[in-house]
This record gives sequence, C-alpha cells and structure tokens, in this order.
Amino acid sequence: MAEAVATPVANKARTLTYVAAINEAVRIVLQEQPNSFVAGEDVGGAGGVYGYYHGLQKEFGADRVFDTPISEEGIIGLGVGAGATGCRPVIDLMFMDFMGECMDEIANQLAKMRYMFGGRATLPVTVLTMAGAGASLAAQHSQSLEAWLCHLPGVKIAMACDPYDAKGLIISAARDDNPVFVVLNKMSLAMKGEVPEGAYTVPLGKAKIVRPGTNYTIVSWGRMVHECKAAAEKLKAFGIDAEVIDPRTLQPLDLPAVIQSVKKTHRCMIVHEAVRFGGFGGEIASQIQELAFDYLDAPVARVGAPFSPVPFSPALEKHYVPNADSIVAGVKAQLGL
Amino acid sequence: MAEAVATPVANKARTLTYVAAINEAVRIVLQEQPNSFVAGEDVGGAGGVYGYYHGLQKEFGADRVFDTPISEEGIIGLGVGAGATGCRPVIDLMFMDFMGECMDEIANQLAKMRYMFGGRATLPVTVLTMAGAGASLAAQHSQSLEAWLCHLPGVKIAMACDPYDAKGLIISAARDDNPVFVVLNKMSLAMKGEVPEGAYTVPLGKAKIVRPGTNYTIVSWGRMVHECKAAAEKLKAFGIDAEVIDPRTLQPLDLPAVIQSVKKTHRCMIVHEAVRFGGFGGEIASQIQELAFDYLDAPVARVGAPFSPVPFSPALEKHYVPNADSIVAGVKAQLGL
Amino acid sequence: MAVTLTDSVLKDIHRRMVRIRRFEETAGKMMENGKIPGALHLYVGEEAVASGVMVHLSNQDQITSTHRGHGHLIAKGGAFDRMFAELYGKATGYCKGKGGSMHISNLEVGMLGANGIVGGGPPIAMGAGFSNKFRKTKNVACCFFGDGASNEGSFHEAANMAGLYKLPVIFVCENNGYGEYTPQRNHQAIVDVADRAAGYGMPGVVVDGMDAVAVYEAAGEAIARARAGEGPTLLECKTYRYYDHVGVRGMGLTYRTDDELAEWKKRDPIELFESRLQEQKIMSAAEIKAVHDETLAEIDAAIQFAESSPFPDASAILEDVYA
Amino acid sequence: MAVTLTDSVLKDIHRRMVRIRRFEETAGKMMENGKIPGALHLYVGEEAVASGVMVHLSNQDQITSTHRGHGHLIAKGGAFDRMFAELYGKATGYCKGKGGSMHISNLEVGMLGANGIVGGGPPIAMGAGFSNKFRKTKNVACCFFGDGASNEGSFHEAANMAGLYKLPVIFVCENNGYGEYTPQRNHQAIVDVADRAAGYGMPGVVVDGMDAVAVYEAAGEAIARARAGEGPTLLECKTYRYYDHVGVRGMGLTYRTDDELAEWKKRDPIELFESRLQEQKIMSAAEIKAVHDETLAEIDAAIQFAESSPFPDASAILEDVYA
Ligand SMILES: Cc1ncc(C[n+]2csc(CCOP(=O)(O)OP(=O)(O)O)c2C)c(N)n1
Ligand SMILES: Cc1ncc(C[n+]2csc(CCOP(=O)(O)OP(=O)(O)O)c2C)c(N)n1
Ligand SMILES: [Mg+2]
Ligand SMILES: [Mg+2]
Repeated sequence: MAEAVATPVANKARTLTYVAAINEAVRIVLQEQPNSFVAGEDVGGAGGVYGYYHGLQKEFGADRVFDTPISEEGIIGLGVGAGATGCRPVIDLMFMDFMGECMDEIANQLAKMRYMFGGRATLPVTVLTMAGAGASLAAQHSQSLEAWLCHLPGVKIAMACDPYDAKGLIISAARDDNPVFVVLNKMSLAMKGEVPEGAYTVPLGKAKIVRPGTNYTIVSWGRMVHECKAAAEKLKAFGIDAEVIDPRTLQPLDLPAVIQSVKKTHRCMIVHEAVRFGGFGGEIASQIQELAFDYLDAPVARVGAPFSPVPFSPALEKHYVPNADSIVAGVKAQLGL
Repeated sequence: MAEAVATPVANKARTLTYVAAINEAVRIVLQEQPNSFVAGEDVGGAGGVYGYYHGLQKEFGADRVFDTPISEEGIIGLGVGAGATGCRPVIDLMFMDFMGECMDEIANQLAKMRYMFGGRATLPVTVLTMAGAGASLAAQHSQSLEAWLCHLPGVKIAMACDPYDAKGLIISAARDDNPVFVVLNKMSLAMKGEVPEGAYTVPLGKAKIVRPGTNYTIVSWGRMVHECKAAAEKLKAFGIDAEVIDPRTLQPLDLPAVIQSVKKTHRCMIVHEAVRFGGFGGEIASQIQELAFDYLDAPVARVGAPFSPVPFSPALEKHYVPNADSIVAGVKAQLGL
Repeated sequence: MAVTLTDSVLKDIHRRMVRIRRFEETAGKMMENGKIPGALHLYVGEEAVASGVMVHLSNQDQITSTHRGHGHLIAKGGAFDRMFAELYGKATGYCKGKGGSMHISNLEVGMLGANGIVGGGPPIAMGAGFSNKFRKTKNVACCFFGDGASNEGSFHEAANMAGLYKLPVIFVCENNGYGEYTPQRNHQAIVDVADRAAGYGMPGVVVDGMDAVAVYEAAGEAIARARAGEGPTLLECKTYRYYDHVGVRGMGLTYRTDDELAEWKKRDPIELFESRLQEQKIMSAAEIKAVHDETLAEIDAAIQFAESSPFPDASAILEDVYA
Repeated sequence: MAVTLTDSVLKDIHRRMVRIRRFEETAGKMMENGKIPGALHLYVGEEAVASGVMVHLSNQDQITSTHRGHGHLIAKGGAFDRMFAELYGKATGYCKGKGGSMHISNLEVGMLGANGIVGGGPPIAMGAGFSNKFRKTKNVACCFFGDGASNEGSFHEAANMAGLYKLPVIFVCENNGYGEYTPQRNHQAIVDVADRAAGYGMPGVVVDGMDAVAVYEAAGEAIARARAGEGPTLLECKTYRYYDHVGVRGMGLTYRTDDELAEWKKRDPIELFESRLQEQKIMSAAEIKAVHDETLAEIDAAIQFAESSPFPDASAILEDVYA
C-alpha cells in the first residue's frame, strides 16, 4: 500500500534543486559501490549537459566517471557487458528520445539476458535518462517514452517527480540487482525541494499519496504530478476532493494502492505527459476497471498528449503538454460538470 | 463501421497460402508502382528467408528487388531517404524483434519527418515484418511489438491474420502515402485461404466482423483471431455467442465498430499475442469503458502473454502464447462462470 | 561535370559564406534577446564547408544536415525570412513552426532537414542517393555530419551501403574537433575520420575546412565521381566552431582554451577568402562590403517578417501527422 | 603471457575441434529427427577459429558469441550434457530450457551467450573488456562475429569504444563469405573486414581460418597485446560453413556452388590438423581415433542425459525475469 505523505527520515532535510539531488545521489552511489561507474556522453569533463554529474569526475577520477563517444548502442552495451561481469554501471542516456538508437541493446540484451540464460546472469545496471516536453526542443528531444519500457519484462522503471524522489529512486535503482531506468524530467531541473542529507531510498514498487483526497483519484507520475496537484486545488470549487497518487515506479507497479484509493473515491483519472494513445495510462485504466469495476461511478478517464509528435513552437507546445487546466477540463468532461 | 463478413470481390477466388498471398501482393505493388522497390536482408537472391519474395528478383530485376547488408538502421533509412525523394520503398524487416536495431530510424525519422517539416514531406514507405511466437525461436525472434508502433503518431499499423488480409493490406499499404507497417505472423506462413486474383485492397482503418455474435465481443488481431474464433465455438457451451472483431489496422483504429458491438453485447475481451502488461489491449479496453461505460455488464477483460520474455522450450512456450483454451478460461474468470 | 573555379563561382562562395555568418550572428543575438526559443547550434566558423560544397549543387541534388543546420540550408538556397520565421516558431516558417532550428528544412531546394539526432542524416542521405540512382538521375546527395556523429552506428551502416551500391553520396564530415564538450581524442582513437573510408570501399579525403577553395575543389571531384556513377566519397573538412556547442556563450565550460579559439580565428574562412578575393582583384573592398550590407538588409527584412508573422493556431497540432 | 605451441597445446586444439565437429553433427541429426526444436545454426567447418582462439583463454576470460554459438561454448569448456539438454528445451539445460540454441550460455566458463541478434555480441564484449580493465584484472574478452555482422552499427560503436579506451577485447571476425544466403560481395564493398580496424585505431590481421595453428598464433599475439594493456585487435579468420545457414540442408537454395564447398572441404580444418599431427608424430592415427571415440561416447551419454531430463514446468515461465 502507499507510503504516508510525509516520509519521516532521520536525517536533517535541506532544500536542493532536482539537479543537485541527482548529483548527490550519484555521488552516494559511487561512494557506496566500488564497482560502480558513470558512463555517458559528456558526463565526465562537462559534468553532464544539465550538470547532474558536476564535479564527480574530479572527485572519483576519470576511471569512474567518463565520457563516451556518441554511440548509444555502445553505451548501453557497455552497461550490459560490464554489468554481467561484476560491475554496477550507471549509464547516462542523455535524452530518452535516444532510446531508439539503443532499443535493441535495451530490449533484446539488457532486459532479456537474465531470462534467456535461465536466471544465471545478473544485470545491476542503472540508466538515467531525461524525458519531457516544454522547452521548445521539438519532436526528437521532448518525448516521454516510458510506455516502451513498461511493456518490456526484465527492466524496472522509476519516474522521479521531485528532488526527494530523484535522489531516493536513484539510490534504490543502483542498489537493485536489476536493470532500472530512472526517468528524469527536463522541466524539473531547477525545481527545489527538501532533500535529506546522506543515503536514503525511495522504494521501488511503492506508490506515494501525494495529496490525500476523499472523492476522486488521480494517478500520475513524473512532472505531471505537480500539474495534478494544482488541478486538485482547482477541483475543490466543484466539490471534488482529489487524491493524487504517484506510483513512483511503473514496474513494479503498486496497483493495490491505486485500487484502494479508487474503491474509496469511485472516480478516477490517469494523467501522463506521454501521448495518450497507446500510453501506459491504458494499462492502469484497464486494470482499475478490471479490479474495481463495481466501485466505479464513471469511466476511468485519461489525460495525455494528443496524437502527434511534439511541435516546436511554444504557441503549439503549450497546448500540447497536459497541464492543470486541461486536467480539470478532462475531469469536467468525464463527470459532465 | 465494420465490413461485412464475406467481402464480395469481383475476381475469382482461389486458395493460396499466406506466403503466396504476400508474394502476389508484392508482385502487384511492383507492377503498379514503377518507383517502388523491395529492399531487405536476403529478399533478392534467396527470395526472403520465408519465401515471400520468391521469384521477384528474377521478374523485376536486381534494381528493384535487392539484398541489403545486415544493417536494419540503414535499411529503414534507405526507405526514409528514398521515400522522401520520389520512390515508394517496400522495406523488409525480417523479424519484428529487430525493430530495436532501427527504432530511431522508425520513431524519430520515418514517423516524424512529415510533421517536423510542417507537412512538406511525404513518406510512402511500406515496411513488412514478421511477429509471433510458437516456433521455439526464443526471446529475440518471437515478439509481438505492435504496441511500440501504436504509441507512435505518424505511422500506420496493419496486422494480417490470413492470406486474404495479407494481400489486401499490403496493397493498401503500398498505395498509401504514409509509412505503413504490415505485421505478418510466422505461424501463419503455411495457412491457406481464399485469395482473389488481381489487385484488391483491404482498407486501412476498417474493422472486420470475423464471426458475428450477439452477447459477447472479442477484439483481436493477427494470428490470435483464429484462436478467438475457436474460443467462440467453445464458448457456445456456456451460452455465449461471441462476436469476434479484427480491427485489421491498429492505426487507424476502427473504434466505432468495436463500440457498436459492445453496446450490443455488453461484455467484451481484448486478446493479443503480445505481453498483456503495457500492450495495446490496454488502449482499447480503456476506450471501450470510456465510450460504452453504461453498456458494460462486466469489466473489459484482456488476454495476452505473461510478463516474461518468450521462453525457448516448447514445454514453456505452449503455455506462454494465448490460445483458445486460455481465452475461454479468461472469459470464464471474467464472468465468474 | 565539375564546376570550374571562375570568378563568379568565387563570388558565389563568398556570398554564401557571408550570408551564413550574418544570419547566424543575428540568430544568436535574437536567441539571447529571448526571441528564439529552444536550442540553437550556430555554424559560425564552419562556413567554408557548406559553401564550398553547396556551390556545386542544384535544387535537385539533396543534402542532409545536422543539429547545426542553418548554414547548410542557407548555402543550399534557403530564404532568410522563412528561416527566421521558423526559428521564431511562426506559422510562416519553413516547417510552419513545427520543426524549429533542429528540423529546419526546405525540400524544394533539396534540403532534407536539420536533424536533432546525431547520426540521423547518413541513412537518409544514403536513401536519397539510392533514389537518385534508382530514378536514373544524375543527382547527388551530400551528407553533412560531425566528428562526433562518425561514431554512431547509423553512419557505419549508411556508409557501407553507399559503398556497396556505389551510390552518388558524398559524406562530408565537418570535423570541428569536438562532439559537444568532448574533444575528438576522447571520442575516437583516430585523428582523421577519413581513415574510415577504406572500410567501406570508398576514397577518404582530408581537406582544410577553413579554406573554401580547398573544400570546393575536393567536393567538386567527389561530386563529379558520384555523378559519373563511381560511387561515394568520404570528405573530411577540418574546421572549428567559434561559439559554444549550443547558443552563443553556452554553459561556460572550460573544455577548450581561448588560445585554441584565437588560433583558429586567425584562419577565419571569410577573412581568408576576402583577402584572396582582394589580392586577386576579383572583388574590391567596396564590393565585399556591399555583399555584407545587402545581407544585413535582407536579414532586417527577414526579422521584420518573422516578428510580424502569426504564431500557428492550436488546431495545427493535429495537422500534418499523416498525408 | 602468450601460450607457446607445445605438443599438449596442439592436442588441446585438436580435441576442441573434434568435440565441436562431433557435437554439431549429432545436433544436426537430432534436429532432423525432430528432437531439437527451433533454429539450429551449425558451426561445422569453422572449428579452427573457436579452438585456436579459445585455447588461450581461462574461465575468467569472457567471450561473446553469435547465433552460431555451440562451437564457441564447446571450445570454451561447455559440457555436452547441459548443452544438449538446452537444445532439447529441458530443465537441466544451461539456461533451464529458456534460451535454446540461440542463447546457450555458461557464465561460469566466461561464455556470455550465443545471441539471436546479429551484432549483439560486440557491445557486450566491449563492456566485458571494460569490466576487465576497470576491475584491474588481466582478463580479455573475445568477441566472435560474422562478416555479415560487421555491417551492423553495433559493431562499429563497440569497436570504436574498445579502440578509444584501449580495452582488452579481441574482435574475431569469422568471415565465412556469407551472411545467410548473401555473399560478401553483395553486403560490403571490401574483401577484408580487417580493413575496418584502422578506423578504430587498432591493428587488423587476416589469417587462414581453416588453419588452427595460424589462428592460434595470431590470436595469441592479439591476446598478449590485450593483456598487456595495449588495446584491442580485429582478427579476421577466413573460413567456411559446410552446412546451410540454418539447419543441415536448409532451404535448398543455390546461393553457392557444390564446387565452392568441395574446394573448401579440401582444406578441412580437422583433416589438415590431423595430417600435421601425424606427420609431426605428435599423435598417432590410433590416438586421434581415440579422441573421436571418446567424444562420441561422451555425446551418447549427453544425449541420454538430455532425453531423460524433464521439461521445465509451466511455473518456470515467470521465474528468472528479475533478480
Ligand atoms: C543520438 C543523439 N545522441 C546525442 C545527442 C546530443 N548531442 C547533440 S549535438 C551533439 C554533439 C555532436 O557532435 P558532432 O557530430 O561532432 O557535431 P558538432 O556539434 O560538433 O557540429 C550531441 C552529443 C543527440 N542530439 N542525438
Ligand atoms: C539484427 C539481426 N538481423 C538479422 C538477423 C537474421 N540473421 C540471422 S543470422 C544472419 C546472417 C549472419 O551472417 P554472419 O554475421 O556472416 O554470420 P554467419 O551466419 O555467416 O555465421 C542473419 C541476417 C538477426 N538474427 N539479427
Ligand atoms: Mg564536432
Ligand atoms: Mg558469415
């Protein structure tokens, strides 16, 4: 079941940006695990194009934090080969959009090696990658492609909505003995939030009730969680007290937490930034109506991006990406308000 | 709305195998369209590893039907570059599992070029590829990955369940000015069925009622259509008269045909060979409950493969792939029979 | 049939270089002024490459480009107004505002798009080259790509296929010594990307990419071979970008030294070229200035056009997905 | 530290070759008898390559393999019984029946799997080579791949990274002249895949892949260089497969001639080697026969083991997906 809202942690909390939280997490991973290393395009000398890895090459040396050629298939392959032979690689795949360049390595090697070998290989590989629209980076640098991964037995997928989760999910991912993707969002880089010092984990497979509510359930992940919280505030005007749930990981998926909420609220919506059609929202919506059919007062609604590539122009992109208003509009349409 | 069951065609029908139907379709495409060509691994000299292209190189010359290196990204790129500059390429991607090797070319170039260029490019590219488990080809040669494509604005996806559809869908695909994937199934290669002579089309975006029924709807595609038909016969014993609908193309998707049926039958199931979790069945199930909520007497059920890679051993694979019995079991579980 | 180096060709190359330089500097300014959203990868410093190659090409010859694509489109005949409108995200842009800098394109002049995917161009150029041959034209496809891109598998596959089928494709490697902030020595164990040509059965040629005439000559030979059906060439041009990887001042990283930049600037492709034009009395200082002035005037008008153009309507989102 | 060519090494190579040949011929038969499901890609004819390389390796050295992987696993120390059990899809197989021929593997002897993806091996081998260096071992990773696979982008990216980081990786190209039914001249414009090595800053070496001693010597040198930290080598072995691409008689296509096959068979790697052993009085005919006989006996027992082993239970489907 879902974790309590205010996660109690022993350590003193400070405010950090998303980028700083990622940086701290990776530093802890490098400290904890001597066989870990960070490889990716411009992660070493430059510290990552968004600064996640700032200072780490200096601190841990170029053996452990290093630049790769622009060779995504090679980079994931480096993770597979090193992961299967005693290392714990942390691989940076700069933009999630570049998964296409290495999807064979992800889908046919990384995800399947353990199974194909009858459980006789272990692949403790963490992949950090960045999704999301909103920065006018157009069709090839703005996608949210988690649905490709969710349909892929053998990998785990974490979606980090804020600095706290970014740090905790990365540490969990790196300690896990499976391939884990931690999906970051480019519009959250400067976001600030409380982040405890030292090592802590956000467990893989445990949803978080981001906002408790009584008569409506919204399930969302990644940056959309914040839009859903904002939407929940606006929905109060319509007598709707929405519970916002962030599954935090899509595989494993904490479905019981979602079902429990829906059984209480009787109405729900899935919100994701990805294209709605064929997105992972369909899986959750289907499971909700399967598992809580008799509790539903209205069809499970879904909000996602329209069926087109991400347009460049800010004039289009602002209508393309779901936001609090379009979520509210979706709820109103669903309930006939 | 869905096409009538018996599609009336002017031409004399004969019985052909799936492979022969494909072959005939590609021959017609090469005849109709002087700027078309067939490129792929072993399609020329060998006529394709499953014989689809048998005799075509001899008939049309090595300029129009030719072997490529084992370079899937290059092969799809050949389609993109030639398609954007006046050719109508037919590209063979031997196994659908190899999409990982060329997913960037598919997702970021082929699917998006037109949109990114503001509609000023046209990509009349047909991709033939083969999916499906059941031949003990293990995890990397048995997948059904249509969900990756369905989530991708800019491509169309056809699923050919029998010789008639294989021929008609390929001809439609090749006449269409968009990138169209025609997904074939390796377990259907020897299947026989009536196939009219000459050119005919199976329209993209029009579902087919494969078996009419009155009180249950099964939506399925590809080889699973036949398992669903068999399941429908078995379900008669339980007082269930199932209507089996094959959307034939998943994009465009003939949702009205599905909804119309569900409004009549009140109960339904989506069946696909792909892994159930995160599969395209989730999209259809979600849409059904959105659009026909008040008509549903039971949750929309889904049957698909379990959450694992495809195992090699026939002893495992036979339990892995959905079949008439597992579909019947799914219906019984859904309805509490 | 190779183009010969007449005065008018020299003037043409010069004009293309100036147009690129002036456009890019203005674009950089407009970005800094907040007028251009998204990411801008400026071509300044590399003008000799695009110009020296493109002067050989007609609108029926195709090119593929990179994330650093404005220069290629300008040299290929792109119009400033439509280009700025695109960078601004306006409905009047080449891509109706849907593509922006990283996807700017104009198929009418044979420019098959900038590309946000490093290594995105080579397979497409190979496909265009195939099409040229298949359709029995004498056209060529030129593929511009960086030193960094030469490490993508897509380059390898495209080069192998072009070599195998003897396609009319020129692989123009713009080796500016860096892939983003990573110097070449940290991304490949070779000095000359052209060394890879032998593995694809094609000639590999290295030229000074700051010398437009050197580029012009080597490209002319490669293009003539391609048109004659003799297959592809890998033409490596050693060059340098003046501004940061992205934007003007970028992230302020110290991955290269001011000295290195200064050293390259001493061999500025436009200054070098203008000196030569003057020395050889092909153009006077005044004539040269006139080219700059005309270009600047055209840019002013283009900015005017872009700024006064409307943004696309939200309804455009769902248009142009399918034909 | 290179292994020197003593009599015992020669005998070792011989034994490995015989084991591969006999295993594969039996596997082919069992497939034709309907005992082995799925696709079987036999290694017969290419035994000198796997054996000449593998004799240099310990269980701590890794290899990656291809769809044609039985020979690699046998030469690396795979046990017949577990192998046949895997081919049969039995629970006692190396992969519990989940992998089959195309994914057969045994990490305990450093064999990182056959691979159903052409070009699947190189990135993994590069990663293993990195791991060897990172963990400060002296181990090497050998990557077996075909002429056809050399056209995959994955090979290019892996080779470039291995060259860049000077990784202890040996890229062993088994050039048997065909990718499935497509002859090399129809898939690349070069004759020697080794010509690609220069593009990655590594040496490229061509050897006669039918001569186990030639392979042994060239591999020894490459492996010694790798262990000494001097980086990767691309070692191309010219060889030939006797049976069809898949199965024994395959699809009956006429993509190669009987004459060509006969010509290669004249230089059968095992016969060549056995003549040499006898000429040099290292082994007698009887001793050689004994190796064959022992191997056949072991195969009989292994078949017995495989046939009497249980199939995995349906519940195994959902096991081994995650650690
Ligand atoms: C597939 C892919 N990987 C990574 C990136 C991020 N990226 C954008 S430009 C660039 C550097 C390209 O270097 P090079 O090819 O040398 O071109 P240059 O920028 O020097 O002109 C990188 C890594 C990308 N856009 N696409
Ligand atoms: C990515 C990928 N593309 C295509 C195939 C189909 N295929 C299997 S083996 C093969 C030929 C491989 O040729 P080569 O690398 O020379 O190895 P050989 O079979 O000659 O040993 C092909 C095309 C595949 N398995 N994987
Ligand atoms: Mg560069
Ligand atoms: Mg081969």
